[in-house]
Amino acid sequence: MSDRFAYDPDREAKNEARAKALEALLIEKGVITAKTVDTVNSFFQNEMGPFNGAKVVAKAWTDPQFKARLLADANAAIEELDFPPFMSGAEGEHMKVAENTDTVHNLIICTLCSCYPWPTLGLPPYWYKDPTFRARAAREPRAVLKEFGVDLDDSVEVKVWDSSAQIRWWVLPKRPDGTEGMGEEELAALVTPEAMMGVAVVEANPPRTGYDPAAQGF
Amino acid sequence: MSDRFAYDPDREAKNEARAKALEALLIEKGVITAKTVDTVNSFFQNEMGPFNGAKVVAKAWTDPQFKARLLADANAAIEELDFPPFMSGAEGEHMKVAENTDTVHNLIICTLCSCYPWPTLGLPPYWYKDPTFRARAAREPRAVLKEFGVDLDDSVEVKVWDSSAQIRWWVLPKRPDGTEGMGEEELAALVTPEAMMGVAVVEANPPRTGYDPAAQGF
Amino acid sequence: MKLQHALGGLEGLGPIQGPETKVFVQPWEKTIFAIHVAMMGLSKHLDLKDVPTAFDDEWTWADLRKGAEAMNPFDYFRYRYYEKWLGGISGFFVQQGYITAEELEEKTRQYLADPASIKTEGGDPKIDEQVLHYLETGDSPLRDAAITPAFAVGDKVVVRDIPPTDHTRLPGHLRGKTGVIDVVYDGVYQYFCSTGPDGLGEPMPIYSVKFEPSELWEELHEDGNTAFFADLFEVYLEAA
Amino acid sequence: MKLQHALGGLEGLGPIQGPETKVFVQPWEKTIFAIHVAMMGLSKHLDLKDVPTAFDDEWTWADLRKGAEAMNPFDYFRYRYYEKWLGGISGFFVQQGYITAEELEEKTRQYLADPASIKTEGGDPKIDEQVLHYLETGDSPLRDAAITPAFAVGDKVVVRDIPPTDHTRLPGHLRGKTGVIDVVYDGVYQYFCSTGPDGLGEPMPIYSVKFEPSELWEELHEDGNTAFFADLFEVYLEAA
Repeated sequence: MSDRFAYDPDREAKNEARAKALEALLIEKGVITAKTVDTVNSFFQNEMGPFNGAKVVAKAWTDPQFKARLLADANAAIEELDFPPFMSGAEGEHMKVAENTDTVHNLIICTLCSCYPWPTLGLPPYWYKDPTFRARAAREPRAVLKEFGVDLDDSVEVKVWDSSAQIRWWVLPKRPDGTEGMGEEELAALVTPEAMMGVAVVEANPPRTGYDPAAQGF
Repeated sequence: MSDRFAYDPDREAKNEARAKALEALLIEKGVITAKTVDTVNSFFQNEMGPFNGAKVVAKAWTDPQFKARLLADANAAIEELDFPPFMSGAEGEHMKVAENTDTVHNLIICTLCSCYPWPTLGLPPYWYKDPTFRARAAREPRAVLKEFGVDLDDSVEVKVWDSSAQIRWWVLPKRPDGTEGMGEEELAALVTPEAMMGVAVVEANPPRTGYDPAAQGF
Repeated sequence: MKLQHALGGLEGLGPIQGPETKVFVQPWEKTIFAIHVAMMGLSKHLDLKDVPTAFDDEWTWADLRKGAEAMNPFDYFRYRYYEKWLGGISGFFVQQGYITAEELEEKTRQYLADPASIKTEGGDPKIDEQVLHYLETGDSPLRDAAITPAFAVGDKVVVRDIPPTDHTRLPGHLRGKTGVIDVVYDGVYQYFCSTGPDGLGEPMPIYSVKFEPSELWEELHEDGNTAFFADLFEVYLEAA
Repeated sequence: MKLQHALGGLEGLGPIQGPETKVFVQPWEKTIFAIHVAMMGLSKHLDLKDVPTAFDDEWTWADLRKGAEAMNPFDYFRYRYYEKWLGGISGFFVQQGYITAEELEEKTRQYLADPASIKTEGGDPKIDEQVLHYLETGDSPLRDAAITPAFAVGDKVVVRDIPPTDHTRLPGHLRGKTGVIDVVYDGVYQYFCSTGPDGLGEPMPIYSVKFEPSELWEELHEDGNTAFFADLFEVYLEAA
């Protein structure tokens, strides 16, 4: 039978076994340690995640001068803030932030792979790595945004940023109406990874707020 | 879970049921009859198959003047022969035959779909419709031929014929050495569909000879 | 880019599977194949005299191909040849109102539960006579029209890069490439339908055009003495 | 054409699945992700001082990407993101002789039979310190070199169509297209490795280049006020 797409019926079990076997062998051979996998994952679960970017966004919403500096030189501006000292760490060495306004909406994509600013946004969600998203967002960003629930007025310019060189882009979303009284912490809790990639807007009263590692698959 | 390639576990059973259901409905609605499917399949199993092309090949091997006429105008030449009157029927209305020689080897492909000369060759085998074959045979015919077991000398020119318009191409293979005493019928039994598409050579003593409908999936 | 048009020369593919030399790898494939042949034989554009079929549409290779070209490319590569036919053809009958999606689902369920419960009986033998008549006589695209070919053997031509539409017979790997007319086929040929701005529809000359592998595939061409010939409709060609 | 490079604008695709907002959809994906991060943090090209790891190779995104670009395109689309990583990374360790294919198969079987039978213990904490150090400090490609950018903001440029090699950072949909320099990034940037005739390797300026959708996608561009910006290495650009 000619069927190159058939899968092993034990696909996931075998994937898991293979990943664990590889880990065990690499520990035996002295490449990594028994703690490496946990160390890395804890770091991304607790330290290097979208909660960092959300704080930067909240700060930019409440401090126009900081915002100006953030848009001019994201790494330098973020280093002013009270963050652990890795905001220009792996995959965030050279970041650039694009601001959504009443007249411009930004969308970041990576048609070749999955370039993503780890220190501020953490790890990319599956949809961002989906070849269908990568292919479609390049040519029909408005249609894709509509599928994500972002229905833009025709007058709004859409800017698509494809990261194929060394810069990691992300989006400063618009501050929603009805958040005038909120403090930075409260504001940060409204900001989703999707909003910082440009496929969502920030809502004043979202169904859920804050960071939930389980929702990311941790 | 993000997995657009997962298959229904009952894939084949459902395919079968759907095909049969469609047939039954089309009979009910008066589009086709209860005998249509059998009629068509019997025709391809018994009348319009590669055994016709094999006879033409055997004739061309034994009659140089017929061969010359076949290469000049395949349909007209074939009409001289003792065939049922459908050798210029569906998908064979305008055929062209390319001759393999000591210096030229021909390969027919259809990169866009599966164009194929039904009256002489019957229905195309699965490999011919395989996107991998269609893609690779266009750019690396010699490598593909080698995979099929046809190892050509560097001096032999390979001609690839891609059928995207209205002509249906097929190949007149080389008569193998050691068949000097054979008659047309015996020769025809040596000729495979693969040889008439250019991915095989005809052997004087092949492991199997003649036409086996079961081997085609009938 | 429509991937279905741009298969020729695609990089990184592995060995050809099998190769599977069967024509049908599942018995049900014979059923959908025969339905397609019957539709072609009962297509409205043929002279059907008094064939008592309820089929009242045109159906040619062009329709099947359009369906395949409209598919999600990932699905196109995921499904076997006749699975694509099954999807396209059953979709057509639903869309044209011969059957409803519910009827088809219901009958499918019924077959899954008990294949013997499906009776297939009846029908006028004239229908099958016409289907066989089509197979035996074909549907030649050759037309009788006094059109002089624009190109002669030996002429250099460039393949046009016509904007993609819902159907084309112009393979992606030839677009923009230069070749030489090798054969001017006798007569003029019509395609099954108009392909709109793509340019097919009226009778026109067709050619076999010879391309050098280095022209088509540049650095990726296979070494050796090889020539690539493509049959092309005149509308796809321009003088080089 | 390598399909992995030519995804941008591909026609005929359906809705985005889900969209699935998880980062990991199976727990084992966290394992292979962490192994990749560790390899990047232990890559030979970094200053590893006395980190007591047995890892003795370079490993960067370029290596992972090369593997993905070398895949059969049909497999590339068939497997989930981290399935490709699992295949590429375990293949690397076998190829470089850290482990044998048999060892890996045997250990995999052992895990399938009894997950608890696999003990993962030991290792020098300095290894994990270095991995964290890498995450915290990164691996900046910015280089200190006095190279004047060839292009200035507002310059019209054409994207070169460089013959494909085993790795490129030039998306297929930009090849041959004309755009305008929108940003000249400060400084010069090095890619992880040489991409040979493709042109990366030495430090060079990078740009954000603005393209009109009608230039990129011709008749298929989406209506509306839209601009497409691509970050590109200088070697991929020519004056228009």
